[in-house]
Amino acid sequence: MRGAIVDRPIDPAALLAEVASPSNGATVLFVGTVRDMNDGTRVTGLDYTAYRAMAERELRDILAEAGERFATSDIVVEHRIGALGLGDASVVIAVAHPHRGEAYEASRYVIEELKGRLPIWKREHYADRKPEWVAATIGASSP
Amino acid sequence: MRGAIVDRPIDPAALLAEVASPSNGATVLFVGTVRDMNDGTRVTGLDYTAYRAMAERELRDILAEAGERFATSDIVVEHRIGALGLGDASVVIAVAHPHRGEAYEASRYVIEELKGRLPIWKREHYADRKPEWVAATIGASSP
Amino acid sequence: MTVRVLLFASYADAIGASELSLKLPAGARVRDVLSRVKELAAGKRIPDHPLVAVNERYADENQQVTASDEVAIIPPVAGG
Amino acid sequence: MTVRVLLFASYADAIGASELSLKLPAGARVRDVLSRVKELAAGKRIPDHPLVAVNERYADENQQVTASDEVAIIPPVAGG
Repeated sequence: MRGAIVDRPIDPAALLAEVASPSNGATVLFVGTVRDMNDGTRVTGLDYTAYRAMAERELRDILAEAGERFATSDIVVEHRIGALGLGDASVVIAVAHPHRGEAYEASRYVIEELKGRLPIWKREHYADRKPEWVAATIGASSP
Repeated sequence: MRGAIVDRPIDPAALLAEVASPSNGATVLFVGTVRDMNDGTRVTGLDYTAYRAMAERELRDILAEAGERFATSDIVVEHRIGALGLGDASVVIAVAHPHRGEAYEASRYVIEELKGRLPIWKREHYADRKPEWVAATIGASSP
Repeated sequence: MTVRVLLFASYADAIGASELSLKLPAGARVRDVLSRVKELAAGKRIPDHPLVAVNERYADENQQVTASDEVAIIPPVAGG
Repeated sequence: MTVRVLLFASYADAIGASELSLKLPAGARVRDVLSRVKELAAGKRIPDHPLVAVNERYADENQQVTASDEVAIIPPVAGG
């Protein structure tokens, strides 16, 4: 298990390789990317900022919880901070497990907890007005 | 949307790139791989064989169903046939969507339907006895 | 009429062939195809009610077949 | 005692600082830290009951703070 806050592009294929093992039959990879729209407004880019030490500690807690709940240690997460452009990956979660049900559920657990708990904030840049900090959007309207 | 039965290695990164779009905020990639154990027996490899024309037709149906049900056309699936070694990817499903809930659900829909409907069979090779065709194992014990 | 029948995986191994050409009366149905297959040597190794596809679509035993149809007898699937 | 307080994102913009050193009486609690922050110019732009972390863990307003603690006032999170 490994969780990191990074300030460089995330390589999904590297995370896939990191959880690979012949004892696993299923790998689920989640990639969160910067969308060109949020609530009907055109977005041109994002800045992510973090309380980095706490975010890394909280992420380790989430991984330990997921590992215990779904019985796997093959979970790797990277969350990127800094300036991101449209389509850039902000978060990648790789989970491998002997069985697919648990792989999907562990992946979902990690993304939901991460969105609710990591002290990370984003400021959206727009085509037609000044940048704004985005309030939490946990739920249906969030990617 | 694209679904194919292939007889060469699958490149998960290529499928990720194929569904990428700045209007999508979430991508879920499922990778099914050959496990070293099945029901407590050590497996050394697999041969997959298919009723190929029907499998491709059935796969197209499943993609159309998932696309309509979850409102996305960004779904790509490849299922490999032929001789596979431990850890090789037998099936890769990439789904991208504006929102993560639908991306996970569409991915899950495609893998469950594919396992239940595609006319594909596998013969397992073992360390200590002759190869055997594997009966359907839909459910908890299947990857 | 002559109908083309495809066999796969364990069923092909059991029958010793991956394709059969069966002579059947006009108006025959899927169940008639299955009866003829089960009359073959080793036909007993095919279950009484296997999955069947006609022209690449799952079909029930009541479906009529014609000379141009491709009938496939489908072992329990195990893809993924 | 002097307590170190971290501010982030919209709260740092509102207060115009990302870090404060606040003098507080011994035995002060998280709620006392928040009261002092809200007395600052622009402190009204911080909500009455924001999320708070003490030493990198979410904490409630009743938690005591000591001179070596790092208190962070956490805007609504928006990672992922």
